[in-house]
Amino acid sequence: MTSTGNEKITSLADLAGRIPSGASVTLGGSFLHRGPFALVRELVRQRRTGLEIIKQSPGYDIDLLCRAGCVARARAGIVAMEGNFGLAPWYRRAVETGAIVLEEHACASLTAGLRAAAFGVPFQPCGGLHGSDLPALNGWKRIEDPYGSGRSVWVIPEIVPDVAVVHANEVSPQGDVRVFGTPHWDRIMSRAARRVLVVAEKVAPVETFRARPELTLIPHFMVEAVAVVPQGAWPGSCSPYYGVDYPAVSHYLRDDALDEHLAQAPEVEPTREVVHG
Amino acid sequence: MTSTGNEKITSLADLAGRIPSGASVTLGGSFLHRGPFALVRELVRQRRTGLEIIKQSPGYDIDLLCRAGCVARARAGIVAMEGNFGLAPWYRRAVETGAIVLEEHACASLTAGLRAAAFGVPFQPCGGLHGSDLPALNGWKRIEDPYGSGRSVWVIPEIVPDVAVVHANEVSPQGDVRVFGTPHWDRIMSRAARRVLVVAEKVAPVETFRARPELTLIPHFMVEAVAVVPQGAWPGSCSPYYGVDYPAVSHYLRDDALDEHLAQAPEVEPTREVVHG
Amino acid sequence: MAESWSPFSYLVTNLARFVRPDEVTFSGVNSSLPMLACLLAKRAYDFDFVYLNVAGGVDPEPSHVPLSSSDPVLAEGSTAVFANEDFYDLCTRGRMDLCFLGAAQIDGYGRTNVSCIGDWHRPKVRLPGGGGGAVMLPTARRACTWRTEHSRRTLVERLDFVTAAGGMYGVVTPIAVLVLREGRLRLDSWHPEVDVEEVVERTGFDLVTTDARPTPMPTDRERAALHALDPDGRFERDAAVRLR
Amino acid sequence: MAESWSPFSYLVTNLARFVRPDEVTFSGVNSSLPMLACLLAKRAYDFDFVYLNVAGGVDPEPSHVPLSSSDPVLAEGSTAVFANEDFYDLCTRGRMDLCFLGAAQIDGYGRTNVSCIGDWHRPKVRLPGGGGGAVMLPTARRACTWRTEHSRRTLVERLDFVTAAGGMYGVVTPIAVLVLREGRLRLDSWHPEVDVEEVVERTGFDLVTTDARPTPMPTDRERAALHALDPDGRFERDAAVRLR
Repeated sequence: MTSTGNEKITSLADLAGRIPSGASVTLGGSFLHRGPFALVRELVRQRRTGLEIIKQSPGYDIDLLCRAGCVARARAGIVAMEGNFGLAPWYRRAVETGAIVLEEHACASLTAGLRAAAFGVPFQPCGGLHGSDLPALNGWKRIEDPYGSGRSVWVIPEIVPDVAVVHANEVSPQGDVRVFGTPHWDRIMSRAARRVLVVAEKVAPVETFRARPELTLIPHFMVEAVAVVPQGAWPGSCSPYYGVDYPAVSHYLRDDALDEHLAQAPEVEPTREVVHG
Repeated sequence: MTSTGNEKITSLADLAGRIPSGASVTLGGSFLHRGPFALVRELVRQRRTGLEIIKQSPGYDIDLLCRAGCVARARAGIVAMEGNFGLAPWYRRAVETGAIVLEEHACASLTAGLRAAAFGVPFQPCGGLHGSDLPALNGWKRIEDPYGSGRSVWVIPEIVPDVAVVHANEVSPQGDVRVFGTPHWDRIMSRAARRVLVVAEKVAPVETFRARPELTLIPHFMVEAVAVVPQGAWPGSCSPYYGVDYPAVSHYLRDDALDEHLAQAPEVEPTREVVHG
Repeated sequence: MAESWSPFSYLVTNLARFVRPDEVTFSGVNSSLPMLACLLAKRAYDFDFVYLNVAGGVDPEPSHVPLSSSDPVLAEGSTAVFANEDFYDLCTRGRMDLCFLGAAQIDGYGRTNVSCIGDWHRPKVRLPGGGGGAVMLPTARRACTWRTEHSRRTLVERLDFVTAAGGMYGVVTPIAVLVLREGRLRLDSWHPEVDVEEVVERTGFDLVTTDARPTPMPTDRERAALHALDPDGRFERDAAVRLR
Repeated sequence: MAESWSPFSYLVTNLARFVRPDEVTFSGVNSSLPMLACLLAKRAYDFDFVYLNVAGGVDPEPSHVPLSSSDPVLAEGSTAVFANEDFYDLCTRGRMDLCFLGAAQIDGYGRTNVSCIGDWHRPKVRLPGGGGGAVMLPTARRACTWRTEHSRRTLVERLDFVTAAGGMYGVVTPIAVLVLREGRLRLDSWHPEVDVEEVVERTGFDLVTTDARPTPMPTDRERAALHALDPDGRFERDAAVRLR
């Protein structure tokens, strides 16, 4: 797992090349915000198939991957385009037609499974879930408190993604990862997965990381490789640099727009201007 | 639990007054580093008794409290003065004479109990512990993975301290807490305890917190009260402001030094100069 | 009524009225109306409360109101980042006072379905999923939900799937406010422009209406706050809520 | 031997020799000798490895070597803070390659006692406790420990209490390096200034000595690195290690 060298920086194509068809992939961010969307588009261009997508609140990413036929299985808590766009249409169709198999979670039960993996234990107790049909649907077990409190709790089996992909605001040349604003679930994803790949807006000098190491979400030794893609979270936001590109999301949702959408992406046209939402 | 006002700042005496005899108290920091030692000394001055001390790696703090007869019970993973001082002599005597009851943990099993409390579940699986006499000593239960992996894991019952006390580098006027360098176990302690009290080196303008909210370890609404005590972690360190005052620790260890030590503390003599260790 | 009250304003205002002094209140993803309700409460009411949101905000001061209720704008001005693991844990350990959670179907017990229309395994419609619901609804001290449509399709006798159960406190629709008492949702108040019979008629489960009253009209401060939050009516148009 | 080798240098150098390229290595509290060993390995060996420590440091560049092995100085120059919860979790999920863990007594199976001398409930001596041991020893890929005294009191046939068990790889004393093979600690090499018979004689459990050899003398770079870390011999004096 470890690497201490400075040769972490690679191309987006190489980064996507490290994710084989059939891999289970947990994607950082939430809905339209700070998702590793450039990597997701590159997986589509490279025609990956049979992926398992693991994310508490996917949206554009899983919809695009379903639209391109890359997905076999999903574990998710809530799936929507969000903003004012409503449901994720191609994801919805994929589930309704049985093209993908969904394991429906509460966001926190998915987090519990990732925690089990991160903590090195086979299962993780998760609060709540009482009265929901989800535990029976997923075959989750309920365990009595062996210490006699009379309480019982649902336990979630470990979820160990093959790869976590995070979209970072900044990385050091060695691959330390900084995220500004909420980390969403990126932290626990990076601890639960076997491997960590990163898409970053930019590389910042190592001195800035040494000056404030508290801001590093993922230390370099846990990171396998980084691709630097300015505006890589497009059409979503990457605060504080840019907001959601609502016209681009609307355009993506047109039935005939997939190729054009992929061609308009910043990793293809790196000169396009920043959109502030 | 909540408070949104700006009237969080109070005196050290008032802060200690919020911890009654018999309370279970989890103390931040580790060994001689960034412990809420001014608050610990104030508990001694106020003659608190019957306290339960919960901390993975206490040292000076628990030794002083045992020396002054404030402690009835301890839950700890490793206890020593550290530095080059070896064992904590008054703590050692208190355990050997039965003056206090020790629940011996591994640091991570204590963390697991605090996690159970923070996560709102009755117990928390903890990796390792196989072959150790600690589980039998503490009556911990081992649970088979109900998902058939064949693995089994020790589970630790929830540990819910009445109060967590953390020593902060900076607080906002509203009580947001910043710590520089390692947070040790302060984060999980603050989430597990019913109430959170803070000793801070200084108050920083709220604007600095708004400029880098990622650096806030504990948000203001979780904090009940703050006492501002420059050098309050003396004779330990509070990086980057000051290091361990080794002569003061040596002096503390003299059989006749308790009163003099308490009288020399910065909360009593706030003008004493900073010691760099 | 002389004065009219748009169903959009009715929803946001009555969600805001569930907010109480000094409590910790949370709004999540896909939750534009609760987001507006929390921001309205901050402006219109004379008490303090802690507003947490899914963007990690803690009593934020957003420069503008975003279309996405999880937009980073909702963390602007925050003195801390209180992220997903933290607010879920806060809730499961019993420290979350009020959660706003979405629902597609609601039954008379205050249980919700956000998973599917039809059989889960062969759904007519695959819905977004419950997000926090299954964990937050039973563990928050109070949970409230809303529907932009009040009908027998949304307020049902029988859910197609129980996504989340337990802990429901109140429901707001374009024409009514329902509150759970003794395990059943009852009519608490109705929109002054409809009557009790219409509310009962448009509700799929048996609705006890004793002690119900017309909903008090919005105060000037409530109206002013909502106008300040949605000056050009963008949110009202997106929500497209109708009385009938 | 013409050349002498102080038992302090023997301990630090042989602990350092357990460090391997590209691995994640950890030193904890109460661990001045492993702290020095990791810093020595960084200076004396031509390979990269990740040095984590209990101060949250990730490959730190400390301005000086602190007396306390948990001193914040050990995080200076670090590009991240990898704190307690993180490094324990890293270990329990099987990603920690080498941990240095303290011990008061060690038995022939590589189990350790750091809890008490005598009965746990009525101890003659209450010891510090195991800290990470009970969790890290069985979950780290390799764990190593050390004793500044090699005697039948410290290397015992029977522990007074089993604080931690499983995962032991190597033990260094002032006179010998022991490595676990087939479930038992065996003599790997001995200090050139003693002989095998003395090591066996001073060990409380049966010690297999086949294939053992004198410990290779420190290289010039190992000597230079240790001198640079402890120029005035402060650590050597504090450790007060004697050959006999």
